[in-house]
Parts: sequence; structure tokens; C-alpha cells
Amino acid sequence: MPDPIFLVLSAVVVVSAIAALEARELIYGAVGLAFSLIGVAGIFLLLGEEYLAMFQIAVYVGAVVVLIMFTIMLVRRDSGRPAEEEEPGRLGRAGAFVAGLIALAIAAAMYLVIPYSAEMPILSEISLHDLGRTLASGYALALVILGLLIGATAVGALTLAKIEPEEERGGAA
Amino acid sequence: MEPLSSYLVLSSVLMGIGIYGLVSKRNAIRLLFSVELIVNAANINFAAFARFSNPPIMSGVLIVFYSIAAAAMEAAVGLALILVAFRLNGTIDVRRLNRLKG
Amino acid sequence: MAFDVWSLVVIFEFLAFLVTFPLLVFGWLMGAKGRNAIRDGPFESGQPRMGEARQRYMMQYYPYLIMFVAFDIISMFLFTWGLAFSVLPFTDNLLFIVFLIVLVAPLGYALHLSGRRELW
Amino acid sequence: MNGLIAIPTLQELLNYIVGILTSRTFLEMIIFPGFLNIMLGAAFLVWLERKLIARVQLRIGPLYAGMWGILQPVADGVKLLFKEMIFPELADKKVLILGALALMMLAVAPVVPIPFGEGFVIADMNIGLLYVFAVISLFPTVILLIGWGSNSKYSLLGGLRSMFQQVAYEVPMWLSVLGIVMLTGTLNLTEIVKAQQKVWFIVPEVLGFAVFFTAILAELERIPFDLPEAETELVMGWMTELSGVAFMVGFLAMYTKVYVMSALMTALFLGGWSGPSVIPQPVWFLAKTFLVASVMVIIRGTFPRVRVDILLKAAWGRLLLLALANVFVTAGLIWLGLGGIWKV
Repeated sequence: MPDPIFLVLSAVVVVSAIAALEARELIYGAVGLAFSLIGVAGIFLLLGEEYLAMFQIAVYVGAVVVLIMFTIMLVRRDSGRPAEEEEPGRLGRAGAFVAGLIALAIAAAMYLVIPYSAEMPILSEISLHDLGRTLASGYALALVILGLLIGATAVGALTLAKIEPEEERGGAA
Repeated sequence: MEPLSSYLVLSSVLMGIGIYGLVSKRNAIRLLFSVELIVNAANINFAAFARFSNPPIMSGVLIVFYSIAAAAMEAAVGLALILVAFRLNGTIDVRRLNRLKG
Repeated sequence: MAFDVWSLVVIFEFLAFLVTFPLLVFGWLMGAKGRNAIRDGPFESGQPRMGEARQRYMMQYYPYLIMFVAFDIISMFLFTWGLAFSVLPFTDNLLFIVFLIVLVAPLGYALHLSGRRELW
Repeated sequence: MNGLIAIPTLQELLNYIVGILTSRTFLEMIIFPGFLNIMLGAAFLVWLERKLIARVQLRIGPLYAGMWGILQPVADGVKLLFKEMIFPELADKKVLILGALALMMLAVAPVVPIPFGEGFVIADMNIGLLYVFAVISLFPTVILLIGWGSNSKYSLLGGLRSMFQQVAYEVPMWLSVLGIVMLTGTLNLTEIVKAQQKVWFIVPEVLGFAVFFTAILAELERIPFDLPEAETELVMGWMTELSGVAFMVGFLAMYTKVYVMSALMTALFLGGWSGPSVIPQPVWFLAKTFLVASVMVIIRGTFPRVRVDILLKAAWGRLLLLALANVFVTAGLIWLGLGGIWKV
């Protein structure tokens, strides 16, 4: 008997993920994505990873979705129409078929091959202190590299997004 | 309690949706949505495996932290690229962004 | 189990929904209705509508948004550090400070870029 | 247990329901730290603001509804309840209505882990502080959506400004609290209050207090930083196209947010419920909360509005660095061995 909470959360995740891809207006797609990500945070809570769930909500929904919405608002033609031409024809159906096949194959593989479809071990909560301690002791180098990565990507994104003066002079592309 | 395989099935379904989006959509921002969905599917797997091993593995959780951080910054760069593509071509339809083709 | 706490959050949100949604429905039912071409236009200080509302606008503050994404992640990592601060040895604390200082350079760059209005 | 599910009698069912309705958790949700408290607090803040601002500007303020006009918020509410909800023809009605609903639901959510007294807390979360911040970080999304869905220039510009402002001040707000987390080593708000029984955190964290207060003024879009709804430029900002009950809900949500953030600040920096025990703990807490809110109102009465580029530049160039300086000061305090005072 599956856990009803898990079922509800899975339904939220899956349905809003589909809505994100199929919504008519791009910005409502972003809302769907936000709900899907919140659902994934709920799954993390169900797994007992509270800090991770808060991290997910604050970073994904609080920052990434806002950035996506802002970009969607910028990426519009002057007429106000959204700058996209969807064509859900043959390709869409083929894509759905392929994706369904892949998902089915992976799901079957996981269901059959994974040796322990066991219960979650009952255990004490992972203490919040351990998180910082493990991060600092075992993953120190990775942390500094992550800092460099974040810095480099931030500089890269800014350099990409700004309008070069010569680009303006070059005229319409 | 849910067994491990439920989480894995959920994550593979999510990944299937992401792949569907990547294959069939032409809008660059929707492709970014699909990538985020796939990353999230992977994150569910990491967290589930970390929690279900006995004793739970701390690094399984930490790798999700790193993964979320990297995915967020990747989204920032991707959106900047989309902005540039829109400014140069007036469209974000990936089928029309083929000016690099010889 | 920690999830009990979160079910309380869900119940509380549901109660908030139960309090607010009937209000909105009530207002919808009780308020006057009717169509009027002038009144139904967007508010532009009494002027007739001019052009599209959803047009392109300046993105001078875009660098701040990128910096927000960066520092959002950083501060979440820093909270793990803060939790463990008093049990960590001195060298490990220095590590986090290095992690923080690495991010000051992009911040300076973002501030510089955002100050130059001709770029956006 | 022989395969049959026992069907409860009506009496048992009734007892069960009464048991739930009178359980402490449920009462806490509905009455004291929960809804009644929040709604009355927010309504009281509306009145307090109008009255205090009137005093600052040498006026009298609301006078006729009830004693000293204290029922004025109720009168306003009833008026708005019966007004027509006007939605521009190009706007997305669903976004406006659901956006107002979402604002209200988000505004009440942070109250869950805030302790209004020892034991007067809805859910004692281990991770309460982070939960509050995660909820607050969802506001810009909703506000941007409302601004977009209104399909009006004022709303869109107001929504964008609001988004940039809230996003910019979120980071200093988080980092100004990091010092407290370092001193106590916990994210549980009840334990943070308990750690302040000897000395309130406003003493060692005075820099963090200043940064936090500035940041929440900006988060709440209160006057020196109320650019999103600067009435001379943007009419009502992102709320321009909300009308009738939708406006009422959005407006009440904003005041609820003021109340909840004042409560959060009380719990974090002003010792929470601690005080001489002749007065009960919740009274201390509420008194401090309304003191914080009154200070915000008086600031509204006395300060001019700042410009948007200065505002954003100040967040990243000054406030963030001050918050980081506060972190280093706290680290120094702990390395000097003074951290034991606030250890739980």
C-alpha cells in the first residue's frame, strides 16, 4: 500500500512538470516548473532531508524561477506576442514516444535490478552540525572549486548579457 | 513507509518528461525547463540512495547541494545565452538559430 | 518523525486557504458586475491606453539578479558553516572564509557593470 | 481485527471531532499564535499606522469608527468586501485572484515556527529560521506574476522594481542573521530565544541588527524603500490593478507580513518573550513586536524616499559588506571565548 502523501507529492511533481512543458504561455510554464520544484522539495522532506528541501526552495524557486520569469519577460517581440512558434506535430509525438520508452526502460530496470527495494532504515535525524562538519572536513577542495565555479559563471553570464558597444554599431543582425 | 523503488520510479518518470521536452520543444526556454527537470530527477535519486543505505551516507546529500548550486548557475548562464540569441536573431526558436551552419 | 512538523505547515496553509478563498468568492458574488469599455482598460492615470504594457524595458539591474542567484547559494552554504562554527577547528573556518572571499570579485564586477548605463 | 473495519458510532465520531477541535495544536493554529492573532494583529497595525502617521503629521487620523477609530480597519474591510472587482479586459483574472490568494498564504506561513511564548508555537521546527527565509524568498515570484498578469504598465514596472528590491535585500537579511546562528549553533527559533535569557542578541550583534532592520524595511516595501508603490510615480505599483476583495486580501497580506517580520525580529534580536515575569510571556512578545512595528511607522512618517539605483547599489555595495563584517565580528567574539554566554 503506497503512502498517500508520497502519491500526492508525486502527482504534483509529474503533473506540474508536464504543465511546465505544455502550458500555452511561457510564463505559466515557469509557474508549473516552480510547483514541480516545490514538489521535489516535498519529496526531500519525506526522505527526511529538511535542510536540502529548504535549499531547494530558496535556490530553485526563490532565485532560478525568478530569473527565468525575468528572461521570459525580456524575450518578447515588440508586438507583444511571445517569441516562440511551437509546432506540436510529428516531432512532438515522436519525442513523447521516445521519452516514454526511455522512462519505462529505466523504471523497469530500477524496479527489477536494484537489489534492495527495502524499507528506509529507522534512524536518528542527521544532525545539522554534521552537515557543516562533513562539508568542511571531507569536501573542502570541492567547496573552494564550487566557489570558483559560481564566481566564474556569474562573470560569464554578465559578460554574455551586456551589449557590446561595437555590436550596436554593427547594425541589425 | 515507501520503499526505495517508488522514489526511483518517480525520478525516472520525471526524467522521461524532461527528455520528451528536450526532443520535441523548439523554444530555448522550454529546453532549459527540461534540463532542470532532468537535474531534479537525478537529485531525487541521489537523495533516495543516500537515505536508504544503512547507515545513511552524508556525501549523497552533499552532492545534491553541489548539484543544485551548479544547476542554478548553469541556468543563469543559459538564460544569458538566450538573451544574447534573442538580441542577435530576434527569436529563441532553436530551429531558426542555425547561423553557425556553414 | 520530522514530517509531522511539516504536515502542520500544510494544514496551516490549508486553513489560510479556507479563510481567504471564501472572501474572494464572496467579493466576486456580492460586487457589482458589468462591462464598460473605458473602465475595463488598464489604469494609465486617466489617459487612453498607449501601446503595449508588456514591452521591452531596460535591464540595467540584470547584474544584481545574477549576483542574487550566486549569493543565494553562497548563503545557504554559509548557514551550514554557521551551524557548525563552534565545533570546527580554526583551519576549517578559514576555508569557508576563503570560499566567501572568492565571491567578492564578481560582486565588484557586477556593481561596476550595473553602474555603466550604456551597456544595457 | 478479523478483517472488518469497525464503523464508528456517531458518538465516537463526535468525540473524535471535538477532540481535534479542542486539541492544543489546533487551538494554537486557530487562536493564539495562529490566525486570530495574525489577523487581529494586522488589522491593529493598519489602525496603528494611520493613527501614528496622523500624529506625526499633526492630524487626528481615524476617529469615528469605534473608540479612537479603532474599528476603522473593519469598516474599510466591509466596504471593500462589497465593492466591484474590476479587472482590465487584457489582464489575466485568474492570475490576479490566485496571486492575491497566494500572497495571503505566503504571508501567514512564516508564523508557524515563531514562538510567541514558551510553548506558544505552532510547530517547533528544527530548521525554523531557514523555513522562514525560504518562504520569504517566494514573494518576488508571486509579485512578478501579479505585475505581469495585470497587463498594465504601472503594475509591470512596480512588480519589476519590487522583485529587484526584495531579491537584493534578501541576501543581506540572511547574512545578518548568520552571526546568531554561529553563536547558538541552531536554527530552532525557540532555542534562539532561550539563548537570549541572559543577554539579548541586540548587544553582541548590533551591526547585524541594523542590517536586518534595514533589510526588512526594504523587504516590506516600507517608506524609505517603498519604490514599488511610490504613489507619485507608479500609483500603487504592482497592486494598481487589484480591486475590491482582491485588493483587500493583498493589502492585508502586506500588513500581515509586517506583523510577522516584526515578530521574527523580536524573536531574533530582542529576546523574544524574555522579560520580568510579572507580565506573562506572550504579552512581552506582543509588546516588543508592536514596538518594532511602531518604529517602522515613525520612520515612514519622517524619511524621504530614496532613488531606485541608489537603493539597489546600497544593498549590494554597502549592506552586504556590513553583514559580512558582522559575521567576522561574531567569529572574533567566539574566538575570544565570549560565545559561551549564548550557548544553548
